[in-house]
Parts: sequence; structure tokens; C-alpha cells
Amino acid sequence: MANMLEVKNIETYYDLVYAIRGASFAVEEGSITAILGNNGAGKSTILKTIMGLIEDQPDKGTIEFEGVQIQHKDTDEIVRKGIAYVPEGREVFEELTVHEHLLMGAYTRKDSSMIKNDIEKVFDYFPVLKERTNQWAGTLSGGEQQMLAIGRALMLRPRLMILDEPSLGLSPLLVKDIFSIIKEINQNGTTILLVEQNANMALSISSTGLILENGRFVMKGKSKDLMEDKDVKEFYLGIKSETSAKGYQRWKRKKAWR
Amino acid sequence: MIDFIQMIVSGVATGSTYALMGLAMVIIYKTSEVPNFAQGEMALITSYFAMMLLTTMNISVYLAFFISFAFAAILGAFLEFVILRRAKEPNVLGMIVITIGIEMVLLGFVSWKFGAEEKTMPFPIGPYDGFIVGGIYISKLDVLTLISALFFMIVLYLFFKFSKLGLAMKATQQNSVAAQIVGIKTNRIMMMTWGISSLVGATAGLLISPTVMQPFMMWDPMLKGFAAAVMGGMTSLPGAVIAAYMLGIIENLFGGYISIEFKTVVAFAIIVLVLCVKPSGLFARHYVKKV
Amino acid sequence: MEFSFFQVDNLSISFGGIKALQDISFTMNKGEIFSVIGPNGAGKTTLFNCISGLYKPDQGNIRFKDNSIEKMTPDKIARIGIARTFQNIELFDHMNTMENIMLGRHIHMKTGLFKGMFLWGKSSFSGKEEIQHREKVESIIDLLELQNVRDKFVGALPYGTQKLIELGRALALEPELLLLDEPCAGMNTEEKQDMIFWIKDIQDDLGISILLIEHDMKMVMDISDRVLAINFGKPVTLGTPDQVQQNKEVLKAYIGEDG
Amino acid sequence: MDMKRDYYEDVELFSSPVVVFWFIVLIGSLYLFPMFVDNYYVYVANYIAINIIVAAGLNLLVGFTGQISLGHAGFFAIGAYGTVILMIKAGFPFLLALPCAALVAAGFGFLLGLPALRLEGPYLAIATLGFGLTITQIIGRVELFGGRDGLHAPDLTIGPWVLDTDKEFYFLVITLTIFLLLFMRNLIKTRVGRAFIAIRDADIAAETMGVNIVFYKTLAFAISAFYAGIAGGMYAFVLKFIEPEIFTLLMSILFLAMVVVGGLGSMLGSVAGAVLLCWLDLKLRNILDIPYLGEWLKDLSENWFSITGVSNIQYIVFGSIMIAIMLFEPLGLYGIWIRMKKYWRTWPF
Amino acid sequence: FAEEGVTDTEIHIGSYGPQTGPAAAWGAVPRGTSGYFKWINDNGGIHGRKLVYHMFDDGYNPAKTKAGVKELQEGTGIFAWAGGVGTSPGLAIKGYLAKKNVPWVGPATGSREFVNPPQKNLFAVYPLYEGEAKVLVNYAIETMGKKRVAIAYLNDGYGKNGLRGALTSLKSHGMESVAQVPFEAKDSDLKPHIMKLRQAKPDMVLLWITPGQAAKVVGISKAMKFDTQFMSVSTCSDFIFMNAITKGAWEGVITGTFGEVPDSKLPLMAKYKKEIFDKYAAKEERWGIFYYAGILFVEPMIEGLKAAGRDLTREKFITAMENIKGFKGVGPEVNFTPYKKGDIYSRQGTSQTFLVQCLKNGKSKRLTGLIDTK
Ligand SMILES: Nc1ncnc2c1ncn2[C@@H]1O[C@H](COP(=O)(O)OP(=O)(O)OP(=O)(O)O)[C@@H](O)[C@H]1O
Ligand SMILES: Nc1ncnc2c1ncn2[C@@H]1O[C@H](COP(=O)(O)OP(=O)(O)OP(=O)(O)O)[C@@H](O)[C@H]1O
Ligand SMILES: [Mg+2]
Ligand SMILES: [Mg+2]
Repeated sequence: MANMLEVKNIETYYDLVYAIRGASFAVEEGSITAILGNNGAGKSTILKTIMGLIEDQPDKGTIEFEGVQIQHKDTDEIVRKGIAYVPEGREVFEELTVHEHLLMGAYTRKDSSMIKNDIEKVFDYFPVLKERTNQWAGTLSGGEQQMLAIGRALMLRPRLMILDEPSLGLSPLLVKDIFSIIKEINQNGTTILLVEQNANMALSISSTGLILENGRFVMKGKSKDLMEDKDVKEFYLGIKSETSAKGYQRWKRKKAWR
Repeated sequence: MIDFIQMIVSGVATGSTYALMGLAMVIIYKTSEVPNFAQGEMALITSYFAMMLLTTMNISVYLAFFISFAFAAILGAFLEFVILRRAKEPNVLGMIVITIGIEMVLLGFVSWKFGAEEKTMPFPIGPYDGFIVGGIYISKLDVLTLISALFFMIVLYLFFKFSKLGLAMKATQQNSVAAQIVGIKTNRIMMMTWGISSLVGATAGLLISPTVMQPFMMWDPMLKGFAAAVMGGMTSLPGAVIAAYMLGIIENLFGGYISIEFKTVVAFAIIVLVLCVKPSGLFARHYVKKV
Repeated sequence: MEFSFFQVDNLSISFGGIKALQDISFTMNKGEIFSVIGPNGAGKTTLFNCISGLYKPDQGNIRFKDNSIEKMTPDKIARIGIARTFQNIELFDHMNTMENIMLGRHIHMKTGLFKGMFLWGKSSFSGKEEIQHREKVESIIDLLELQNVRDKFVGALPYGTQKLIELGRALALEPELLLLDEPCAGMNTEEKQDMIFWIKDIQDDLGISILLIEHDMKMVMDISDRVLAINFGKPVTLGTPDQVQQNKEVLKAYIGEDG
Repeated sequence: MDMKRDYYEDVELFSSPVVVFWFIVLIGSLYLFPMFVDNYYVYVANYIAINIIVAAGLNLLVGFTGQISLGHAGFFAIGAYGTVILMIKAGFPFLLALPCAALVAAGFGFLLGLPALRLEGPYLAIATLGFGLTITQIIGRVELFGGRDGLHAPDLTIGPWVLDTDKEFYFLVITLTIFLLLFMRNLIKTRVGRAFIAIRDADIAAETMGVNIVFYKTLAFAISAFYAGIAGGMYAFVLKFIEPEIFTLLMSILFLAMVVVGGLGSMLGSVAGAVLLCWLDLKLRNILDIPYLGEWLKDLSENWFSITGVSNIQYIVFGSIMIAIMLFEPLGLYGIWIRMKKYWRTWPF
Repeated sequence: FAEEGVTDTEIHIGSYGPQTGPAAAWGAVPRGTSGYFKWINDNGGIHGRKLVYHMFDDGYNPAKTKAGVKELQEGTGIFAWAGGVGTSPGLAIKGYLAKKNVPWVGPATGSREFVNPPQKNLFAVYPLYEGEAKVLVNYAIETMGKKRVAIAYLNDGYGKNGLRGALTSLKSHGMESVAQVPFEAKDSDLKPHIMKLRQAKPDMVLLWITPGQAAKVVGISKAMKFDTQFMSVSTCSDFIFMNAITKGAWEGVITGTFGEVPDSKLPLMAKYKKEIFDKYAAKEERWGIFYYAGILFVEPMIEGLKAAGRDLTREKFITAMENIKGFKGVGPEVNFTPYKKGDIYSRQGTSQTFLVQCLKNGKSKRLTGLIDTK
């Protein structure tokens, strides 16, 4: 299958902080791709770079979406090409209602007749939101905001959906729901790029997995293979940590892959 | 009684000017959370531009006004495009200083070009034309200002209410990053609102000009317009207009019955009182951050 | 009257039409780790906001030690020994890690306006005090292994690190009761493990009682002494982790049918 | 090697002997300055120093506590009038009248801080702006304050000294400025300063950490007003004559601009901002005397603008500089300074 | 040379006035002075010396006035100061110049503070506002038979001086004002003020406010059919201008003058207009009262400089100024006397004014001869 998104050798700086140090990867059309990595590895930074949210970045490298280079384009233009983004930390409009958020999510769409339908669909996915239709997003609970951010992105009917830790702050039940929703969206033809801390879940639904360390990819492969990998098991899936904390088992200082 | 009615009428007249400036401030604040201190001077330069057209070129007033409105809109959009957009990671205070800077540049420019001496703009309706109804004097220019203020309020209100744009503007103000990621062209929206706002403000300037023009003529209307906008809630168009008329009327009644020397400041005292009770103005819901 | 360390009685609060909390009651013993679980929007954070004085409950009391705290201002409540972290990080972005934690020492310090103005080096009153409290802060930094970010502005630090700093800041208050709102959100397995370790440490070594909100069931089950489950603002069940985990309603509404 | 190396350093007044050296050089040259320059420059220095005091105080409010004030000319006026009136009417000596007047200003600051507790952004801007305008209006109407005829400052004596020249006054001004700046610097390094910053960055978190928001917000207003009051009291003696209309909204705006242009939340920035803007404000009137540029501007005026309005170019330059600084460096002059330091440190690589 | 600001070929004179800011309309005054000095220089200067004129913009901000005056006085060295616009800027430097004993002639303000108490170095030429107001009210009562006088005054030194004068006159006639309405310089909405005035049903209203405000008050009052006799201060005596900005409503208003009116037939005025204004003024300058006031205020200074002779010192100059008697330029007669404590007229050179009325098209009609205001 063709690559929908192709990131080649990008480097990103925050002022003088060198955050992404030459990262390349591709997202196949119709696939679910997951990026894993430690705290501060630069996962969010990669996504932000793709979305054109960091001014004048990437410093080097190219980003191609369906064959068109999109680096250094305005965010709204990138969005208009059919990429939806669920940012880390939700980024809701505090003083807009839930309903208004969903309308805004469909801002770029022309087929206004379908919007109502899609709103209903989002409410189907997240019934809580329906009860909160006219509440200001700023006063929603953390998890509700997260649902709203995902719902807003869905409203775009994107070709590619980029999610930054969608399960953050959701209840176990909802985490399961979210992943099945992601799967469902994917089956309906949307390609997914996912950043997750919940490696277990992420790898179980994705086809490709990438592991980021210190701004570089250190491992790429089929998710199935990654799940079998010893290091991944140890560091990301926590398989070895069966002994509970009550046993005071302390994690060894972690060594980085290099 | 006649005095009382006359004071109300005068208050409405004054309020109309405030309302126009208030509307203009609200429009910009709605998208960028910046109180635009250059609002008055943007209107000022448009007024002088209109006067220049009228006195140096032999064209009709209507054409001249039309060109001036276009000028105002372009000026607003231009300022946004050339200056405000270039601000690197702007904070609100930085933006305030930038608009103050713009204000000074425009003021300096007008004073440099046209001098400080008072002038009046040739206009088909004279500044002192009016009619007297039952002993009450109503100035034609004031009526025109009133109509313009209401016209702009209604048109803009409907426009923002029933177009996606109104919501998009609010979204931009709330969180411009989030606005971008739903595909809102925040830059274009900003530019457009600056254009519209400049046009609305310029109307106030143009309607003051037939009476008297000098480089500082827009200060008082701008401040009062700002005050009205704040009292109305800073994001509500009808709020700004209602508050503007309240201020105009209160000022006139206060001046007439209580104390004329504190007339100018009573507006501010009332606003402080209002804000003590409603910290986000009369017509805005107060948002308390949830953690 | 019977004495208990921390006690919530019939707490209710609503926002407009939404009844965020209805009749929540529980008591906590000293030294306990007490968890609150529930679906999103159940009212867990609202409960914390009531305890820390940010919301004034419509009904009910909250008692801490000998004080009735539901009408106190947040700063008073902090002073009598309740500290908290936030679900959506609320750090002071323009301070570095050390200063952020130093703010947690606020209530223990005495420097006021005048003494502050006369900070002439380390032998002045405020200088001495500053140093003394900084030592405390450094020990927290050491405990949470934050040494390599101690001089960095917190705004640009990774999410997980920020959560840790929040914990450090709350610890600096030397509270008797610590409220943790989803301390592990956004952390990977390894980091969660560290966090669990620290929370245990805090309970055991410092003797601080902990009221915890967390969606990671494994963690909740691992470390809590007791668990309260709420849904739609109403209590569902209260008991040991195992009891709660078995509860049908909890399974259905929160964990998911298959457990 | 030792991670805890600056345990004590931060607390010290000076972080190293080198800094002590430069500080002494700076203070020394400040005190020797009047010996080497025309009296006019001493006057300008007094004027600037006074503005520095206001800017430092305002920075505490705006930069550190995150409030905004467009009414500082009001506090400045209270300080000026308070000092003069206490001296003339109540016979206070200057050194007593000045702090008393500043305390009155601080009291007003406290009062203004109360409604300000719940206000933010433009709402606070309008409230403070109204305060500034009201103060001058009241002063202008009350005969005790000399009304619009203004007041003449009495002779300034401190004990046996008569300070009637700019130079003599300079030593007083500069001493006070140095001390007030040091006080401020000390204060913001301690618990109180941290509380201010905490309130600005995340007020709710600060509150739950035990910071009494009501107290600290009003305190910030009060301190800020106190500084403005002290500055105002001295301003009365720089001008020797005060009149309500001196304390305009434009003055408040200029104060705010100093703080923002200098760099929010930076003491050094406030000093730089005050120096730059005051100096520009005084100097730009001579813009036409600049060789070549002046002539060119004159030509330009004759052909395209008006020669009678030519002085207004100073507004254009002033405004442009403000815009330029804010456009390129939101942290203002302080930000530029940081950038330069970084650049030199890595120079020439 | 012996004296500061005087060389073999030059005499340095300083002045200031707002070229920017809300009061910039007054900026024409020092520009008029500038034209006048150029004319003097081109006609041979004074005893072989040219006048070097240093004028700066203070934006009507006293702090800047003081800075500029000090800079010039201490940097360049100024022999004497000429003109200088505004009450509060002037008061901020009055003490400074007194202490240095630098002569100062003709500050462009009619406030009492500049001569009360008199100061050795300071010679005022502008007729006192107080006196002018007195003359106007006297005329209204005595000649026009007005009974109900209302006063609109600007709430500052300028307006208060006018108010004081008007009240003095009323008192001497055993009358009281029917209304006193204060204006703020910044007020732009004047309808409440007009309402206040109208409520008092005056048959004469004295306007001691800014020209722009006066124009508005008269215009709106006419439109409101509030018919009364308006009288106003000499700063509003530029009838052509006032008539233009009121669109003709200024007709009938009576004002005082501080010198000739701009369209005066006086030969000296015509000469000044032709030889100074037409030659030296910028093209957008207007031959209005502010411009020629710049000439009027410093005519006595030139007289004094001439009289002081070639050996110019400040001492001699002051003495020469004190000996000016019955000098007549384009303004009223100027008389100074040797310095005497408590005698304000030893330093207040003019005390005459005459009244004019505005006719159609801004022409003026002289109503009275010169009236002494003492
Ligand atoms: N605004 C910023 N300015 C400077 N440095 C930044 C900024 N944002 C992030 N960084 C740095 O860039 C690096 C990558 O950060 P990023 O947020 O992409 O990590 P992440 O992998 O998403 O971590 P997390 O799991 O915590 O979300 C980190 O070291 C962080 O300190
Ligand atoms: N200030 C407020 N105004 C209106 N509604 C509010 C406010 N605070 C909370 N709510 C509502 O109360 C409910 C409980 O919110 P709360 O934040 O306590 O949920 P939570 O249990 O912490 O959920 P999560 O796990 O998602 O964080 C939510 O539905 C929320 O929308
Ligand atoms: Mg991230
Ligand atoms: Mg929560």
C-alpha cells in the first residue's frame, strides 16, 4: 500500500533545544501506526512538527502527505488536506460549549447537511458529552475534555487522524472504548497515527510500531514483533514488573538504546 | 421635564459615538483578546483622509466616504498583516504596547501631515443642523450616528450569530492553537476583524469630523467606547451598545443634576461599581477556571 | 464526639443542573491510602476541589482533625495540613523546579515584606530562613530524583516530569493529608512503577495519609488500603480494593464487563 | 560537581567577587557622575531615576503579579501632592513627608486592589484607568490641593542641608533609587516575591499551596503604589511645581510601556525600559538636529507633509521603537540582553 | 564676551511651545516669534548682532519644558527667554530662571502667577485674563444692559483667572453670576454644559474655554435656539477661524483682544503680514492670532535690546526694559517701571484691551477704544 504520510529526516528545535534529531518514518494508508517512547523523548514534538505548530520548524527534512510536501505550511492548510489532530493536553476552547466545539470541528467541511448526523455519531461514541451539550468545555471534567477533543477531531472526517495520548485520564472502560473506536474509525477508512503511553493497548491495535528515544527512532517494526521483543517487553509493557510495588521492587536505572 | 428629556436625548447622541467605538473595540477583542488602543487613531486617520479627498479633489461626499470606508478597512487589515501578525509569541500586555505604538505612529502621522489646528469637514449635514420637536433639540448628525450604531450592531450581531465565522472568531480568541487545528484560518480572521473593526470605528470618526477635527479628537470617544465595551462584557456587541447608551445618558444626567465637573469620571466610577458586582461586565458570563 | 482523622459527611454540590456530588460520606484514618475511583465526570476532582476549599459545597461537612473546613479558604486549608496535586498540571511556568517546590514551603516560612526587603546575604533573617528551607527542598529533589531539572523552567519539561514536580511541591508543604489527582496519567509503565514506589515511601516514611484519584486499576489495587467508587456523583461502594473490584456496578460502569 | 553549589549563592546579594567589584564601580560612577557632566544631565538623571522607581514598582504589579494598571499616574500624583501638602500645611520635614505620602498612596493602592481581586485583563485596565483620571480630577477640584493653579514645592532641607540644586538633589534621588531597587530585588527573591509570581502563573495552585491571594494581590498593589508615591514625592521637587494636569493618562501609559518594553518580570528590564523611554521622550524633540536625517526630514515635510507639524515625527519614531521592540522580542529589552549574552557566550562559533 | 549668550555677532534667545500634543495649536506662537526674529536679522539685526533663536517643543509637558530650558541654558547659554507657551510649563521654569536671573519677556499666558509677586527678570506682555474678563463683563452690564451673566470657564489656571475677573466685575456692580459652569479641556461632549447654561436663562454668557469648545458651545446653542449674547476671551478673537469652524455661528460674539485683530488696517500689521508672514512662514501656516501673538509678545524685547546698546549685559537689558514707556507695537501700549516689590504693574507691561464683535464672514467690528483693565 502507498504511504500516506512520509516524514524524512526531520530536525526540530525549540529555540536552542534540539528536540528531534533526524527522524524518518512513514505511515501507510489505511494503517494504524503507533509511536512509543519515554517521557520527553519527543513524541509530541514530532506530531506538532507535522501539524506545523512549531514556528519555522522543522529545521531540516521534509514531510509529505499524499505526495505533497506540507512542512512550513500553515496549520489550517494542513488540516484542510484532511489531517485531524488530537493534541496533548486537550486544547479545548474553554468558553465554548460542547456543541460549539463539535461545530468548530467541522469548520472546514462543506457538506453541512451531514454535520448534524456526525454530531449524533460522536454522541453515540461518548454519551456523557450529550448530557453536557451546553456546558462550557472549561468546566468539563478532565476525561470529558479528552473525549471532546477526540470528538472534535472526528468531526473533520479526516483522512489521517493523529492522536497524542488519547487515553490520557480516561477510565479503564473508556480506554477500551477509545481503542475500539479508533479501530472502528480505521476500518471505515481513516489512517491513524497514534502516540501512546499505554503501550500494551497501542501495540495491540496497531500494525506498525515505532520507538522514539531522545529525538531519534531506535526501533521500528510490526507491532506483533515489537510485542515479542525483550526490551520492549521490559521497558514499555512492564511484563517483568509482575512483582507488585508492595514488594518494593525498584526499577533499575534505565539504560538507553543507542 | 423638557430639560430631562433633552438630557436623555443628548445622552443617546453621545452614547451613539461611544457605541460605535465600543463595537469596534469588541470586534477586535472577540478574536484576539487585545484591547486595541489604536482604535481611535485608526478612525482619526480615516477622517483626515476623507477630508483630504473632499478638500483637494473635486468629488462628491458620497464617493469620498465610500473611498474612506474602503481605506479604513484596508488600513485595519494592513496593520494586522504588517504588524500584529509579526509579533513573536505575543502576550496580551505586549500586544497592548504594540497597539499603543501604532496609536502614536498614526497620531504623529496625522499631526505631521495636517497640523494641530482645528478644522471641520465639509459635509452635507451641518454640525448644527437639527430640528426642534416640542422644545427638544435633535441634531441631524446625532440621528445619523444613532442609526449607524444600531445598523452596525444589528448587522454585525446577525452576521456573527448566524455565520460560522462568529463562532470561529470566538474560538480564535479562546485558543488560537486549537482554532488552527480545527482548520480555522486564524490569520485571515484576524485580518478581517481588524478591517471590519477599523471601518466601524471610522464611522464614528467621520461623524465627529463635521463638527470639529483635530488630532486628539478621538481620545475621549475611544476611552469611553472602551469603557462601554468593558461594561458590556467586552465580547458582546449588544452589550457594548447598551452600555454605551447607559454611559451617555448617565453622564448627561449626572452633569445636569449632580456635578458637571465630575461628569467625565462618573462613567468610570459606575464601571468599577458594575465590575465589583459582575466582574465580566453586564452581558458576559463570568468564567471561573476549573482545575 | 468520635474522633476521626479526616471525615466527609453528606457532601453535595451542584452546578446549574448538574449534581456533581450527592451525599458523599467517608472517613479516613491516619496513615491510610484511600482511593477514589469512578468514571469520567463522576465527580472525583470536584470532591478534591471541595476538600481543598476551591468549591463551597451546597451541603455537608468536611472535618479534618479538629477543624470543620468546608467554609475555609484554600490557603487556610493548606495551612492546617492538606496539600494536593492537580489533574491538569498547574505549575508555575516561569519558575524553575527548585522555586516551584520552594513555594510549597510558603506556609512554613516567616519572611514578610520587611524582612524580605532586607535580604542582605546569608546571615540576614530571610537569608538564613531561605537556606534552611532550601535544604528541605533539596532533599525532596533528591527523593524524587529531579536533580537534573532543578534549574530548568518547568513549562518546557515533559509531562511526566511536571507531574513529579507537582508531587514535590505538595510534599514540601509537609502535609498530613495529601490529595493526588491522577498522579500517573500520561506515564509509561516504568514511570508509573516509580510513582507507586514514591507514594508508598511517602506513606511509610513520612507518615502522610493519601487520598488518591487514579484510573490505573492495577495501581489502585496495589497500593490502596481502601477504595471508594462513585458514579454520577453518588457513592457506589466503599471497601477494600478486592471488594470494590468485585462489585458488579463498578465492573459495569467503570472497569468494563470482563474485568 | 556539587549539584547543590548554589544553595547559598542565590541568597547572597552578590554571586561573586567580580559582581561585587562591578557593583562598586557602578555605584561609584553613579555618585561621581554629577562631577563630570553639565547640570542639565543631572536634571535628566533625576528625572530618569524617578521614572525607574515607578517602573520598578509597577513591574512588581504587572510583571510579577500579573495585574495591569493604567492608573499609576494617580499614585504618582498622590505621592507628589501628599509630600508637598504635608510639608506646607503640616510642617513635616521632607524625610517624613515623603514616606507618609507614599503610605497614603499605598493605602489607595490597597483600596484599588480590592475590586481588582476579581478583575483581570481589560476589566482591570478600565478600573485602574478610571482611578487615575478620578484622582487628578479630584485634586483639580479641591482647593486644599491648590486646585488647577497647582502648588509650588517648598525649599527642600534635610537637617542642616539645603538641597536646592539639581546636583544636591541628585544624591538624594540616586541613593533612594538604589535602595528601593535593592529592596525590590531582595523582596522578589524571597517568599513574598515567589508568592507574587506564583499568583501570576497559576493563582489557584498558589492558593492551595497556602498563599493568601487576597493579601498578596492587594499587597502588590500597595507596594507598587508606594513606589509610585515615593517617586511622585521626589518628582514634585524636580519640577518644583505640580499641577493636576501633569499626571495624565499618557503618563500612566508611558509607565506601563516602560515596564513592558523593558521586560516583564525583570528588574533590570524596568531600569532599561525607564531609561530608554524617558531618554527618547526627552531627546526626540531634537530629531531635526540630526545631521542629514534632519535635513531630509525637513525636505520631506516641506514637500509632502507640513513643516509646522514636523515635531510630530517624534511620535512616529517613539511609537515605531515601541512596536519594533515588542515585535521582535516579547521579553523586551531584557530579552534582547539575554539573547546578546547567549550570543557572546558562544561567539565566535 | 562678558555676558552669557552674547557674542560679538550673536545674541542667543530661547523659547518653547507645544508643537505636539493636545495643545499644539498654540505652537504657532513661537513660530511667529521665529519669523519676527528672522525679519529683524534681515533688517540689520541689533547693534550689529544677529539674534540666534533656539526654540524647542515641550509638548506642554512641564517636565520636558524644564529639561529643554536647562539644556539650552546650561549647554548653549541663553541670554534671555522670549515668549514660551502655557501656564504650567511656565510655572515649572519660573523659579529656575529667576534664580539664574535670566531675563524672560512675554510668556504667552495671561495668568496672574507670572507677575504676582513680580519677579525682577520676568516681563509680562500678555494682558491679564482677569482684567480682560473684567472689561468684558463691565461692557456687557454697562453698555449692553445685561442682567443675567453666566460664566463658562475652563477648569485650569486660564479659566480660573477669567472667572475671577468676571466675578470681580459682577461684584462691583452688585450682581452675581447666574451660573458658573466648569469645563475640562478634554471634554468633547458639551451638551450637558450647554444645558446647565441654558437652565440659568442668562442674557450673556462669558466663554473662558478653549477655542474649539467655544465654537461648539456657540454652534450648538444657536441650533438649540438658546439665544443669548456670547462673549469670549481674546484667544477666541480669531474671527475668521472661529467663523469657519462654527460654520458661521460665531457671528455676533464679542471678545477681548490682546492686540490688533488679524485683519486690522493698522499699517504695522499690514507690514508684518507682508514682510514677516508672507516671507518666512511655512506654506501651511495661517496668519492667525497665535502666529502674530508670537510677534506681539516679543516686540518689547527687541525694543529693550535696542535700548540696552552695544554693550549688552543682562543688567543693562533689564534696566532698558524697565524704561520702556508707552511703547506701541501691534499690541496695546507697553509700560514697565523699575522693579518694586508688590507692584505687579512694574512687570505687567500691558493693561489695555479693546473689544471686538464678529460680523458675517468673520469680519470684525471694533466696539470700543482701548480700555485700561487696571
Ligand atoms: N516549548 C518547549 N521549549 C523548550 N523545550 C521543549 C518545549 N517543549 C518540549 N521541549 C523539550 O523537548 C523534548 C521533547 O518533548 P515532548 O513534549 O515532545 O516529549 P514527549 O515525548 O511528548 O513526552 P511526554 O510523554 O511527557 O508527553 C523534551 O526534552 C522537552 O523538555
Ligand atoms: N465549575 C463547574 N461548572 C459546571 N460543571 C462542573 C464544574 N466542575 C465540574 N463540573 C461537572 O461536574 C462533573 C464532575 O467533574 P469532575 O471534574 O469532578 O469529574 P472527575 O470525576 O474528576 O472526572 P475525570 O476522571 O474525567 O477527571 C463533570 O461532569 C463536570 O462537567
Ligand atoms: Mg507528549
Ligand atoms: Mg478529574
